[in-house]
Amino acid sequence: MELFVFVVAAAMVLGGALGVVTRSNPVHAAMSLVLTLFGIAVMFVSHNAHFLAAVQVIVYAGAIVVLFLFVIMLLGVDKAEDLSVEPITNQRPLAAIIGVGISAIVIAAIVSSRAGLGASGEGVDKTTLESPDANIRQLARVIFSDNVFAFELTSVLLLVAVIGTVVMARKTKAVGTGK
Amino acid sequence: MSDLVWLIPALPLGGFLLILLFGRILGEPRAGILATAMTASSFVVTVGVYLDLLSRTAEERHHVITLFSWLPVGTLHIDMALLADPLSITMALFVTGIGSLIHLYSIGYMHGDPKFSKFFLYLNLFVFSMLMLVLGENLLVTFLGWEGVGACSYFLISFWHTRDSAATAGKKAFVTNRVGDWGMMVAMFLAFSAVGTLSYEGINAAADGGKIAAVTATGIAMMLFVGACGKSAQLPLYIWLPDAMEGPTPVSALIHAATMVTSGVFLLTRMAPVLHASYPWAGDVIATVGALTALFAATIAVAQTDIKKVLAYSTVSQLGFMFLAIGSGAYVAAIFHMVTHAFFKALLFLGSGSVIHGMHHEQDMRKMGALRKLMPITGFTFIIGWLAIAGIPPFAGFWSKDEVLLYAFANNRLLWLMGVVTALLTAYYMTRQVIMVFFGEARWNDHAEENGAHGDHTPHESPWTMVTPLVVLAGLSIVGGAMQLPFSKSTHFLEHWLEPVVHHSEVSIADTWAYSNKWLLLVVAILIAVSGVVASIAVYAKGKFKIIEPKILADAWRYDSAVSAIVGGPGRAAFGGVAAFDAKIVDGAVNGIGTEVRAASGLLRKVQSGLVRSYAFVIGLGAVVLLAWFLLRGIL
Amino acid sequence: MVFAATLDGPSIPWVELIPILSLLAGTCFLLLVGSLVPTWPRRGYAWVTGISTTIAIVANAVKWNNLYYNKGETFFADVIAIDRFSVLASITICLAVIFGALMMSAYLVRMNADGPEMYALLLTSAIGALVMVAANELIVLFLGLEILSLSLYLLAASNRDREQSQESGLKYFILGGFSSAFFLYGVALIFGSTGSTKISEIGEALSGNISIANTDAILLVGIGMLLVGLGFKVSAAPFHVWTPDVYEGAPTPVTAFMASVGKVAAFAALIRILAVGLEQRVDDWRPVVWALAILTVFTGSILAVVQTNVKRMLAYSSISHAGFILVGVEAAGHVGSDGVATSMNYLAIYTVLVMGSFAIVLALSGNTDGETNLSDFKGLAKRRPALALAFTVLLFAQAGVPLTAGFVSKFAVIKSSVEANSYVLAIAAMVAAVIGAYLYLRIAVSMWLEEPASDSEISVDPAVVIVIAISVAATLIVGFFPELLLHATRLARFAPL
Amino acid sequence: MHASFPILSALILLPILGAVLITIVSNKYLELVKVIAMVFSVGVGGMSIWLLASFKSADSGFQYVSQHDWVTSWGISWHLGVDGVSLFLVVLTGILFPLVILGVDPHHDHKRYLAWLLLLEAGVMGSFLSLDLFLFFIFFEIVLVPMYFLIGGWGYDKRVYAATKFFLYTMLGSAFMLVGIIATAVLARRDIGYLTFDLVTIAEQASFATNTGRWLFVSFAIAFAVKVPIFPLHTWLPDAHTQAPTGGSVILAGVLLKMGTYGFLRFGLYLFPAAAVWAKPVLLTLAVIGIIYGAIAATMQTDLKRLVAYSSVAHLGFIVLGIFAITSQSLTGSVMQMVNHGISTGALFLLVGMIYERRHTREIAELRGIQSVAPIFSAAFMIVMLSSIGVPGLNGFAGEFLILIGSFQSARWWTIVAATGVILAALYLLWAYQRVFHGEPDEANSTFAEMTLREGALIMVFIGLIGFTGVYPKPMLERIEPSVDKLVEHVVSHSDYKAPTTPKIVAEPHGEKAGE
Amino acid sequence: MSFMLSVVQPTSTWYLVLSAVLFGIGTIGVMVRRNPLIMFMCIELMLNAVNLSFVALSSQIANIDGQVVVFFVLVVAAAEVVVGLGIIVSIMRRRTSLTVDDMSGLKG
Repeated sequence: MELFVFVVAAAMVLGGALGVVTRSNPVHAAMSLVLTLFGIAVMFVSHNAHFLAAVQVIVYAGAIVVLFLFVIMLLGVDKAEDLSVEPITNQRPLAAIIGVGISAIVIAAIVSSRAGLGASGEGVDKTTLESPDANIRQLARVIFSDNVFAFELTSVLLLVAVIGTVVMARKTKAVGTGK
Repeated sequence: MSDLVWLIPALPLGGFLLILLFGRILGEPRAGILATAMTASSFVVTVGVYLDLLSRTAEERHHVITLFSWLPVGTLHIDMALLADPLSITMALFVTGIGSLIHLYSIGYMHGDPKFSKFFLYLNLFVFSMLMLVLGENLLVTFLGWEGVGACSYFLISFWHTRDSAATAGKKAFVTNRVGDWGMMVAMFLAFSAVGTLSYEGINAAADGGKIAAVTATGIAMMLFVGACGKSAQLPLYIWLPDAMEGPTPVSALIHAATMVTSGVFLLTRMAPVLHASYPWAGDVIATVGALTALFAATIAVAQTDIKKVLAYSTVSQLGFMFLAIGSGAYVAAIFHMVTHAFFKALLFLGSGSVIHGMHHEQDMRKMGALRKLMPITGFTFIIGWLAIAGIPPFAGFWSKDEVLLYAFANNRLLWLMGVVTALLTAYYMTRQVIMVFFGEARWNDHAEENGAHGDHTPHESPWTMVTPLVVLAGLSIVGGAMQLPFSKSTHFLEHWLEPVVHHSEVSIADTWAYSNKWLLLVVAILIAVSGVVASIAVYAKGKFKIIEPKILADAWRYDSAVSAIVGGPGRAAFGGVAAFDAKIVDGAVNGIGTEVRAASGLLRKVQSGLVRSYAFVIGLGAVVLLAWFLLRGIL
Repeated sequence: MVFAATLDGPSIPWVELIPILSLLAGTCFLLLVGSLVPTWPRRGYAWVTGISTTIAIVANAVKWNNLYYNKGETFFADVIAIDRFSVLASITICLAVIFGALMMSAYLVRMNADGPEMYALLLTSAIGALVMVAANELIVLFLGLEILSLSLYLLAASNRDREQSQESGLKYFILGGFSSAFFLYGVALIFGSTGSTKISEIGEALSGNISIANTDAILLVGIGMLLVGLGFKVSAAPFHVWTPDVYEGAPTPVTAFMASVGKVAAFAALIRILAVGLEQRVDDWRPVVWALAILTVFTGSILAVVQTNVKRMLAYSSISHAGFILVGVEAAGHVGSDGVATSMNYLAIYTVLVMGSFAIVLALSGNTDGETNLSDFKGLAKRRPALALAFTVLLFAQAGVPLTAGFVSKFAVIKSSVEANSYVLAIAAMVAAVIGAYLYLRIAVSMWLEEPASDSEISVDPAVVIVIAISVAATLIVGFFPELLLHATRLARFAPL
Repeated sequence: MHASFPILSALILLPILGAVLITIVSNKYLELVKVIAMVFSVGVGGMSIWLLASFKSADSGFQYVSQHDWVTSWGISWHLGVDGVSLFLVVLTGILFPLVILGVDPHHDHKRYLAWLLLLEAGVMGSFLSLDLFLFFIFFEIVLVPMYFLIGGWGYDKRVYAATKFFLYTMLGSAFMLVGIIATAVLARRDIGYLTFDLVTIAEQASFATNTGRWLFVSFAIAFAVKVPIFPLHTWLPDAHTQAPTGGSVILAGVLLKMGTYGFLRFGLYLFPAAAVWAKPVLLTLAVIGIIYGAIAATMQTDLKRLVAYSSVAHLGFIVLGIFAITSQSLTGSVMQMVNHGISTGALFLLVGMIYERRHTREIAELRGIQSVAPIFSAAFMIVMLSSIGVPGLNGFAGEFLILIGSFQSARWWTIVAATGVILAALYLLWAYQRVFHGEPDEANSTFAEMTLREGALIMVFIGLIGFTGVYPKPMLERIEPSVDKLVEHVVSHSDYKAPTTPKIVAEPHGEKAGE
Repeated sequence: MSFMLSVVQPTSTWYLVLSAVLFGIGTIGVMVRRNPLIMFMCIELMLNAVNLSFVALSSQIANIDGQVVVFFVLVVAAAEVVVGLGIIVSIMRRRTSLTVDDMSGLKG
C-alpha cells in the first residue's frame, strides 16, 4: 500500500516538476506546479505530517499558485515561451549536468549514509483514530515553545512582504528631476 | 726639509685652486705665470728634499709623513700619507722639473687660446695628481694620483672639445686607462687580503720576508702589470696613446711622454719586491710584452707622417723598453731609461710643438722640410733629441738604452734581439723624421695658399718662453747619461741612489756572460744605432733606396681599427642586445604580467554576461564542485 | 493522551531583544504614522530611523559593557545567542543603518521621493541582519536571512524609474531564491545527520556527545550546501556573479547598505556556523574556505582591472574584500587562532570604508543616480578637492595603504592567517591586493591627474557629508590607533563556547 | 636641545605637521606655503645635522631611542633609534629634502607638491628610524603614496604609466614582506614568549629553524630587491626616474632606493643572519649582474635621465655586493655608498633636470656642445659625473673602493667581475658627456643658458659634500663602523659564517729590513 | 505482484532520493527557463524538495523539528512569492513581453 502511494505520489511530483520545466505556456507550468505540490502533500500524509499536508494544499496550491496565475493573467504574459531555441550556447546540456550532478551527489550521500540516520528526537506522534490531532498538538507545542522566536519572526517577514507590495505597487510620483 | 714633502704636491694644488677661483680674473698670461711659479716652487722644494735625503745614510733615506687617516675601516688603515725616498724623489724631481719647463713653454704655446687659464688649471691639477702618484705612501694614494692623472689626461686630450676627434680621443684614453685601473684595483684587493695593508712598506716588507705566497705575489704583480699596461700604453692597451696626440702639444710632452705614461714603470719598480717574490714567469711576461710593444710600435713609427704620431709611437716603443728592463729585473735601468727618455722625449715633443706652432698648426711632415734655417733653435735642440733617442753616444739615450739591452741580454737573448731591432728602427725613423722636418726641400710652400688665410704663412721661430725649455732639455739630453755610467761600479750613481728601494729585487748579472762582455754589447748597440741613422739618411736624404712605408704600418697594423671595429660592431651590437633584452624581455615580462592580468580580466568578464541564467549556472557549477569535494571527503 | 499538557514556553528575554524591538518599533512607527500623517517634516523619516537605530546601538553598547566579564549566553530556548561576537556585529550593523539612512535621505530628497517605506525596509533588513548575527538556530538564521534578503531585493528594485535598478532587483531576487534553496537543503541534510538545527547543538553532536554514525556524507554535503548559500550572500567566488550587476544597478545608498549590512550579517552567520557548529569538522571545511578565499580575492581584483563604472569597480573590490574576510575565516579554523576576531575587525572596518566610498559615489551620481562612470570622476580634485581627498583616503584604505583602517584590517587577517600557518593563502591574498590596488589607482588617477570633463557645480547633501566625514575620520583614527578597535574585536566570543 | 627631547619622533612628525599646515593654508597665500615648506624642511635638516653632531661615534648600539606602546595587542611599539647604519641616511634625507624644496620648483600647484614632499620626507625618515617591524613596514609602504602622486602629478608625458608601475611593483614586493613580517613575529613568539614586532627583541632573542629563516628572509628580500632594485626586478626604476619631476627623481634616487639596501642590512642581515649567509651567493651574483647589466643598459640609452637611472641599477649593485659580502669594510662601504650615491646621483638628476628646463628634451641626440656655451654648468656636471664614475678623491670612490676591497675578502671572484663595472661606468658616462657637452653646439644648443646663481648654490652643496666625503671620509667611517662591526659579529655568532680575517703582518721598520 | 508490494516498503531513503531528484529538476528549471515567473516556480520546486526532505528526515530520525521547519519554510515561501511577484509585476508593467535574457543591461 505504502509503495503504491509512494509510486503514485512520486509520479505526480516528478511529472509536475517536469511539466514546470518543460511546459512552454506559463499557465500550464503553474498547473504542473500544482500537481507537484499535491504529490508532496500526499507524501507529507504518508509521513504523518497531516498538518503540513493541509497547509501545503491551502497555502501553496491554494494561495501561491493562484497568485502566480493571477499575475500571469494580470500581466497578460500567458503567451507561450518559445522553448525550441536557446539563446545561450550550451546552456541546456550544462544545466542538465548541473542538475543531474547535484541530484547525484545528494543521492550518493544519502545512500552512503542512510544506515546512520538513526532516531535522535522524542519521536513524531502518529495521528491515530484516538488522537486525530496528535500531529497538530505536537507541532503546536514545539512551535510555540522552542520555536516561538522564529514564529514571531515570521511576522516581520510578512511585514516585509506588506511593505514590499506597497513599494512595488505604489504609483510612481511624478519625479521632476528624474528621467 | 723632508717634513716639507707635503708642500711638493700642495703647491700645484694651490695653483689649481687659485686658478679655479680666480682664473678668469687672472687671465692671460698671469694664470700661466702663476701655474708655472707654483710648479717651479714645487721643484725647488723637491730639490730641497732631495738634498736632505742625500745628506742621510742610505738606510735613512725613507721618510713618511702622514697627513691624515683616509680610509680607516676595521683592519684596513689607509692614511693619506706621503713617502719621500730615493725613488719617489727621483720621480718628483723630473715631474716638477720637466713640469715647470712645460708650464713655461705652454705660456707661449697657448698664447691667444680663449681657454688659456683653464689649460693651466688642468696642468697644475695634473702635476698635483702626478706627484700624489709618485709620492704616495701606499697603493691607494698612488691610485688617487693614478686616477687623477687619468682624469687630467682626459681633460687635456679633449681640451679642444669642439673637435669631435679630440673629444673621442679623450674618452678613449680614459676608458682604456680604466681597464688598467681595474687591474690595479684587483692588485690592491689581493695585496690587502694577503698582507692586510696597502702601504708599500708593509707589502714590500712582507714580500721581502717571504710572507706572501708566490702565487699571490704573482697575482698582485700581474694585476699591477695590467694596470701599468693601461697607463703606460703597452700592448694590448696602448691604443689610446697615439690618439692622445689630439691634445695640445705641451700636454703630449708632459703627460704622454715624460710623466704619466711612465707611472706604470714607476709602480712596478715601487712594488719590485712583490715582483721578485713572484713566479719567474711573471717577469718573463712583463719583459716579453715590453719587448713586443717596443718592436711593434717602432715598426709603426716608421710609416707615420704626422709629426706627433711618430713621437707617440716612439713613446710607446720606448716604454716597451722600460718594461723589458723591469721584466728582466733591471729596475735601475728602467728608471734610468725613464728619466733620460723624459728628457729627450719631452724635448722632441716640445720641439715638434714649436714646429707645429711655427707651421701654423700643420702637423703633416710631408708638408714640412728645411725648417732648420727658419727655426734654428728648435732645429738644433730637436737634433740633439734625435741623437739622444737614436742611441748615439754620448747622448743620454745611448747610456740608458744600452743598460736596458745589457740586462735583456742577460735575461733572454731573443728579447734582446727584439730590443736591438727596435733600436735600429728607432734610429731609422727618428732620422727619417728629422730629415723630413728640418732638411731637404721646403714643401710647405706648396701649401701656402691653403694657409693663406692665416696671413703670415712663413714658418717662424717660437718665442722665448717656448725656446728656453727646449734648450734646457737639450742640455739634459746631452748630459743625462751621466747619472749612470757603465764604466765602473762607482759611476753607477743612480743605482746607488736607488739602492734602498730596489736592491733586494734588482737582478744581479755580475757573473753572467753578458756582464763580462758588456763592452762588446756596447759596440753592437752603437753599430746598430749608426746603421739605423745611415740607412735612413740613405733612404730619405740621399734617395738611394726606395722609401718603404707599407700601408699596413701606417695603419698601425690595423690593430686600432680592428679594436674599433669590434667595439663599434659586435661590441655595440651586444650592448644593444642587452638593452633590447632589458626593454623587451625583462621589462616586457613585467608589462606582460600587466597585459595578462588585463586579458584574464577580459576573459573573466565574459562570465559576467549579465544573464541571470548563466549566473545560476555558475553558481550551480560552483555548488557541484564544492559538493563533490565534500561528498568525496564523506565517502572516502 | 495528554490533553491538558501545559505549554512550557521559554521565558522571553525582553532586555536582550531591545535592539530588534527598537528597530521593529521604528518600522511600525514609520509605516503607521507615515500612512496617517501625509506630510512629515523634512528628513523626518530619517530621524525616526536614526533614533530607533540609536536606541539599538545604546542597548547593544550597554550589553557590551555587561558582557565585558562574561562572554554571553543563549536565550529563547537557545535560538538566540547574545554574546560579544553578536553584539559587536550588531553595533556594526546599526552603524551601517544610520549611515544608510543618512544616504537614503540624501538620495530620496534629491529624487524628490521621500517616503517612509524605504526607511522601513532599511529597518526590517537590519532586523534580519541582527537576527542573523545572533541566531543560534539554523531556522532562525534562515528567517533572518530571508527578512534581510527580501528587504534588500525590494530596496534594490525600488527605483522604478531606472531600468537598471529593476534589473538588479530581479536578478538579485531570482538568484537569491536559488541560493536560499541550497542553504535550506543544507539545513535539512545537517538536521538529518545531527538531529538538530541549533548551531551549538550541532557542535555538541559532532563532538561526540550524541552518537551519529556513518552520516559523514550527508553531513558534509549539507555543509557544502550551507556554504553555497552563505557563499552567495557574502559574494564569495564563484557565487559572486550577482554582485557587480546588483551593486551597479541598485540605488547607491542601497548598494552601500547591501555591501555592508548584507556582508556583515552573512559573514557573522557563516563564522558562527563554522566556528561553533562545525568546529569538529574543521578539516573538512577549511580547505574549501581556503579555495573560496583565493578564488574570491583574485576574482574580485582581476575583474576590477578593466571596469569603467566606479560603482561596479567598488562592487568588485567588495568581492575582493570578501575574499580577505574569508582568509580570516579560514584562519578561524585553526586551534588558538584569532581568525574570528580579525574577521570581525575586517567587517567593521570594511563597513566604514564601503559606506564612505559609496557616499562619495552618491554625492557625484547626479539626479539620475547614474553618473557613476569613471569619466564622471575626472578632475574631481579640481572641482571638489576635499571630496577627492576624502575619496582618495578611502580608496587607499581599501587598497591597504598603511596608517588607514584598511591596512589594519588587512594586517589583522593576514596575521591570523599566518598564525594559522596558511602562508600560501596569506601571500596569495596580498598579491591579489596588489592587483586590486590598480583599481583604486585608476580612480585616483581620474580624480587627481585628469582634467575635469565638466565644471558643473557639485552640490553635496549635508547628510552625505556627515557620512563621508565620519567614515574618513574613522578610517584615519583607526589607522593611527588600531588598538581602539582591536581591543574590542579581540574580545569577540561565542556564547555557548 | 635637551637630551630627553624626542628628536627622532620630531624628525618624523615635523614634516607631517608641515604638510598638514600646507594643506590647510588657503590657495591665496602661495608664498606662505613655500615659507612653511622651507621652514619645516630646513628645520628637519637642521635637526638631522644636530643629530649627526651629537651622535656618539664609538657607540655601536642604537641612540636616541624612543619607545612607546602603540598597538599593545599585537606587541607593536613606536620604537625609534638611530645607529651608525641609519645615521647618515637620516642626515642625507634631512639635507636632500630642503635642497629639493629650495632648489627645484614644480611647474604648477606648489601647494600640493610641497605637501606631498613633506609627507614623503616623513615616510622616508620613519623607514630609516623604525626599530619595529610593523612601524617600518608602515613607513616603507606609506612612502609609495606621496611618490605616486609626485610622479603622477608633476611628471612628464608617460607619468601615469610610470607612477602606476612604480606603485604596483613596489607594493607587490611589500606584499611578500608583510607576510614575512607577520610570520617573523609570530614564529619568534615561541622564543620570546609574547608577541612582539620589535626588531631588536626578535633579532637578539629569537632563532628560527634553518628553513623557516630562509623563507622569511626570502619574503623580506623580495620587497627589498624590488626597492633597491636588484636585477631582474629593476624595470620600474627607469620609468619612474625618467617620468618623475626633477625633485622626485632626486629624492627617488637619493633616498628612496636606499630603503631597499638599508632594509637588507637592518632586516636581512640583522634578523636572519644564517639565511642571509645562505642567500649570499645568489644575491652576490644578482648584484654583480646588476652592476654589469645596468652599466651596459645605461650605455645604450638615448634618454639622458634614463641613462642615469640605469646607472643607479649598477651603483646599487655595488651596494648590494658590499652588503652580502659581509665584511667590515664592505658593509661600511655600502652604508657610505648609499649616501654617496644619494648625493651624486641626486646631483646628476638635478643637472639633467636643469638641462630639461632649458632645452625641453632629454634626448642625448638633441643635445650637443653645451660645454662651449655653458662651461660652469659643464664643469659641475663633470665633477658630479666623476664622482659617479668613482674617481678617487671624490666620494663615489671611497665607498666603492671599500665595498670592493671588503668584498674581495669573502667573495673574491664576484668582486673581480664587479670591479669591471668601473670600466663600464666610465664608458657610459663619458660617452654621454661627450655627446651632450662636447662638439660644436648646434643652433638649438647655442643659446643654452649658463647656470644661474640659485642653481649654482644648490649644486655647490652637492659638490661640497662630494669633495669633502671623498677627501676626508673618516668622520663618516668612524660613526658607521662600530655599528657595522656589531652587525658582522651578530652574523658571525648566529650563523656558520666566518668573517674573513686579514693577516696582521706588521710592516717592519725600514731600517731593520736591510739586515736580511 | 502483491508479494512485491507487501515486501518492498518505501523507506525514508526513497523519499530523500525523490527530493534530491526534484531539487535537481528545480535547478535545471532555473537555468533553462526564461520567463521569470516560471523560474520562480522552479525555485518553489526546489523549496518543496527541501520540504520533502525535512519531513522524510523528521520521521526517519523521529524528530518533529523537521516538520516545524517545513512550516516556517512555507511562510517564507509565501512571503517570497509576494515580494517576488511584486518585483516582477512592477517590471512587467513597463515591458510586457519579457524574458530574463532581456535583462542583461548590467554586465561585464
